[in-house]
Amino acid sequence: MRRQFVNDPQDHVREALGGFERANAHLVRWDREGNFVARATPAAAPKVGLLAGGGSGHEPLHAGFVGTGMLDVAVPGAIYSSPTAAQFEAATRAVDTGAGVLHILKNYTGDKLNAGIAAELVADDGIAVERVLVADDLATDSDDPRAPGRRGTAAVIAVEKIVGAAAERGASLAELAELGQRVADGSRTLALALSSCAHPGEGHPSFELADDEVEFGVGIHGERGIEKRPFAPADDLARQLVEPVADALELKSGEQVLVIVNGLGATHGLELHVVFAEVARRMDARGVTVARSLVGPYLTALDMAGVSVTLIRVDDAMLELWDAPARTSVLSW
Amino acid sequence: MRRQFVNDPQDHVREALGGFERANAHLVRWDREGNFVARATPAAAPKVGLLAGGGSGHEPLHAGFVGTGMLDVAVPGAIYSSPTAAQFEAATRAVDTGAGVLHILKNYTGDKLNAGIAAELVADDGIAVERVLVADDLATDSDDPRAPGRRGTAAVIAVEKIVGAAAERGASLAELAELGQRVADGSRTLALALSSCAHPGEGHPSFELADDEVEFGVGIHGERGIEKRPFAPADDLARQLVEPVADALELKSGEQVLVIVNGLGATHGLELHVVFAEVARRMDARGVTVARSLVGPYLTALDMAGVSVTLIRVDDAMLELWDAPARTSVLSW
Amino acid sequence: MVSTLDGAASRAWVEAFLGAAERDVTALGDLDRRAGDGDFGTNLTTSVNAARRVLADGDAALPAAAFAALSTAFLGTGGTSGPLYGMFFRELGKAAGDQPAIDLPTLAAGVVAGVDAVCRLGGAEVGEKTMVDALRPAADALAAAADAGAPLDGALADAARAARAGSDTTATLVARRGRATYVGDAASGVTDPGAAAVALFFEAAVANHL
Amino acid sequence: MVSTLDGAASRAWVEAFLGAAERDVTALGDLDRRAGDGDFGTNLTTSVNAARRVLADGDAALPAAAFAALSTAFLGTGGTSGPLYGMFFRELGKAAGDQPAIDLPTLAAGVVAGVDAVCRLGGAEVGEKTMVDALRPAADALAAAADAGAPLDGALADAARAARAGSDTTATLVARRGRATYVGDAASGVTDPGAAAVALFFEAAVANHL
Ligand SMILES: Nc1ncnc2c1ncn2[C@@H]1O[C@H](COP(=O)(O)OP(=O)(O)O)[C@@H](O)[C@H]1O
Ligand SMILES: Nc1ncnc2c1ncn2[C@@H]1O[C@H](COP(=O)(O)OP(=O)(O)O)[C@@H](O)[C@H]1O
Ligand SMILES: [Mg+2]
Ligand SMILES: [Mg+2]
Ligand SMILES: [Mg+2]
Ligand SMILES: [Mg+2]
Repeated sequence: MRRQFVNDPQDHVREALGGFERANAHLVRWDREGNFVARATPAAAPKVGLLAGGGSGHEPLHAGFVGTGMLDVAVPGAIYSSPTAAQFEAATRAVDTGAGVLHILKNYTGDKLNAGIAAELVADDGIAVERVLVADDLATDSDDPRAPGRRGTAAVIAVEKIVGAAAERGASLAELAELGQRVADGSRTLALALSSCAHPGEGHPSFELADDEVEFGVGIHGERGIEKRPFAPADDLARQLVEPVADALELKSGEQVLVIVNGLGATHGLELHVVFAEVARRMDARGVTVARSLVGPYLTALDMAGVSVTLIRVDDAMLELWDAPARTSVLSW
Repeated sequence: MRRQFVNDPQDHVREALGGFERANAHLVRWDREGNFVARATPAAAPKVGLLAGGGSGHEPLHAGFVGTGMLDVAVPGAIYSSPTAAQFEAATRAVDTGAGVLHILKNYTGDKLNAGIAAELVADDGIAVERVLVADDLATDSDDPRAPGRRGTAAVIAVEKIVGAAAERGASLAELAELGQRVADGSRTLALALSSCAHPGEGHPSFELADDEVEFGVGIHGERGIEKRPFAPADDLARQLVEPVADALELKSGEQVLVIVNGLGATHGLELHVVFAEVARRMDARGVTVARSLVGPYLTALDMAGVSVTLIRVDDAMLELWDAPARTSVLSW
Repeated sequence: MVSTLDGAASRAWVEAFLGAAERDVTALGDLDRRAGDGDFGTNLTTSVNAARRVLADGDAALPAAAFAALSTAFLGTGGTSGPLYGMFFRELGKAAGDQPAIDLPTLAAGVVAGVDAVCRLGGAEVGEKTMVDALRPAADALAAAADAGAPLDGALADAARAARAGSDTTATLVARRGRATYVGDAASGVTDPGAAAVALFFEAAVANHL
Repeated sequence: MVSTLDGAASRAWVEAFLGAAERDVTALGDLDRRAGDGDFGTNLTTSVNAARRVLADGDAALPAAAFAALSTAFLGTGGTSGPLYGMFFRELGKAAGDQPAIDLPTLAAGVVAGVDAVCRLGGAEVGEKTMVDALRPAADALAAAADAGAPLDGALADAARAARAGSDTTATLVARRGRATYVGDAASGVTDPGAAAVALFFEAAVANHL
């Protein structure tokens, strides 16, 4: 049976936000009324406000990326649920300095609906809002025009970092939206789970797997993936993730990528680095340069055991922005 | 059944080190011959070399703390096993600039034996070595003089950070040894597990727990704790950890502590922050200031679900060193 | 025969709706459990409680304040229904403006604008087993009554009947929007809770003898 | 009658020991499984393989090189036995220095210094069910023979007998050091593998007809 450190499951996110704020008081403040996490010290010069929001259960995303060089504000919903329109609205107002606010969203209906409503509400007061929509999850690619499109996952971190640096330098709302969308569009991800996740207070994961199978193509909400595949050695599984991603991006020899090998929650750092080593070798084999990389639990699905592999096509300008200073509780350099 | 991303379990640590080196090439290099992880760019000015070593399976410890302002070199053993004397020797030689090398060890027989032998071997060549022994685990406190003493756990991170900053400023080997031991001696930790850990390639954790019990007083190697206690809400469990630790340190109102709420592997960030919130409230109730804190998976026990709570008594001088710049793959500010 | 809705009447309508929603919340939640993801009841309860709080602070003399209270409460609630209802009620409030009492043309215009906002934001049309199946007929009925110069109370009764009828048809429809699409045929025979709540809203106007 | 050990003889001794260790590794590992944590066999195999590699690169003319190869290999191996054996062999090499051949007093001094290092670093004394129970009697035998001016081959035979006898006594002892302490009485009747491997080392000198 799964167990968690939890008091009232209904209050879990709020209690955690309280702890997060206290542990990182030099970096962030949690606005209890508006229910958003903003920088402790708002950006000094007028700059475009960067907002990212979505359901909770994915920590350290997004609040862990609030700080100089990345986000101005993160908007946390309930576990696996969209923040409300009111939260998006309050957060948008809080970080507008007159230069407008960029909404960085992962492609989920609720997030788009609520953030879109907030954008309408603040437009009444002349606050400009643009949106970057991250839809990197190759498992949900589809030719059906009526399908909701690919889900958004770990590529959002690269968007936040790169756009964050450009915003710090005074780029305009339109420039940031264009840049962010370009980063997002050049990204694809695939994930697989060795076991699913359980909600705080719940004893059982959302699905069970046989000992000899893995769930391939999972998202970040404990839903089933696209198919079951045989359990296999790490290198084999890593290749099943990275090769279709590289193919989908049509990566050519000589191109550069950012790699994110992301732990979905319960997967250990040793394992993630073993997977990354194989992903990097696959890039070598294609003549693609692993320009930068992140390996760790950055976008989790509660206590899911699994890994996602993200490739992000980057150019030198993006890399320069990636390398620019950031001070957040998770990424800092 | 537990499953992991693993190829050959015997080669797991080496494969992961290869991945770690590649993902952090700007910060570290993995010396394959000597089998240690050193800074990519050795300290420029002559300074005391800071070495920490111990078994693997605890990642990001210690390699994640190699970099400016913290360690010069980390020495990784096999999973849950001491590095060899030859590793300690090679690593010690690699980071000596003439100012001597400080061995930061957690209190385990094998680590002490092998590092001690290395110290003897390099002494033949005039390299001075001093040792800080971290023995913070209250669960293994004992009055028996023949007992091996308290185990070393997460307090080692505070030692590495504080001593690391002092070393960067040119403190002598003797000063660093004294400072580090003072930090270590003012630290205590207690941990509990909601489920034990499985080694890479193994299907079952080292022990099983009933649904209504937790393993109290666990160490970091999947061994049983000192007793079973009833499963309880997070705040209750947090108090069972923090109160004896605060009592053991005889913390008085007006004192300052560093708090480390550490995830043992599979425990989610939301949970860790819920636990931290209660730990901080307990400090408030005692009039003790939570001066700084770390909340996250810093010293893991593979995929164990559990948490450790560490309190470290600090003075202003230590805090100033804590706040000094560091550039490592895990802590960076 | 009533021809306008003042602040007190608007507030009475809103309160009657909150009471009805509270009374039926379990049944509505159950519909979402059978043809959705089951959280409609929780979401509705959150909205109802929030609306009561906001209403208490509002200006009792203004019809707009009553509708704005609903808007604020629903916009602060999760799920798909929360923001859509929130935007629907927002249009009602906007139409009312700062008038001390609103007439049928004003109300009809607000409801039509509200349904348009829901359709624009949610992308649904009539026949896709959503709240729109109750909203659109109600808006049409009000607009027709306004064009015909009909009295307000009769128009609201028409709207309530139209909303209920629209809601009832959803039981025969296959979902093409929202979470109900995931359960497919299992939802056939189940009324859409979002539509049923819309019927409750217009029926509350009638039951309240406006 | 042999009075000194040259480079070739030292190397032959070391190789005979590696062969014997390899032959008995399963049995030794099994002892650690019954009265320890079971990794003695794996540790020993690692050391044996590493020793063969280091030996191949060493100076075949120097006795010190043969012992230093063992030292390097064992110091590069995990477990408690690896570093202790490594330091034991290191003292043998240090005693041999750069002499092309070593006599009994030199060998005896090296073995005594080696056992002293093991005791100092490991903290064990005779009677605690460790490698010391075989090492100390062997050192005493060599030292006595050296004092008596005995020939080298006879002295080594004495040392081998003493080491084996000491190793055999460990079956009757209760562990007071190392991992065997954790299993307590379950280890009674089980010979200590670390001591048994020491016996193999001295027996290898005799079997090799030095
Ligand atoms: N795209 C849409 N347009 C209009 N109404 C919708 C849409 N999607 C869902 N709904 C309405 O929302 C109701 C479900 O609300 P709720 O349970 O709160 O949201 P969720 O489906 O996100 O869990 C449905 O009964 C339906 O009436
Ligand atoms: N403190 C000690 N002093 C001397 N020898 C020891 C000591 N502890 C253990 N040993 C020896 O080491 C052997 C076990 O070695 P090994 O299995 O490699 O190490 P570990 O006990 O760390 O797994 C024992 O059989 C014993 O002879
Ligand atoms: Mg629902
Ligand atoms: Mg829902
Ligand atoms: Mg052993
Ligand atoms: Mg062992």
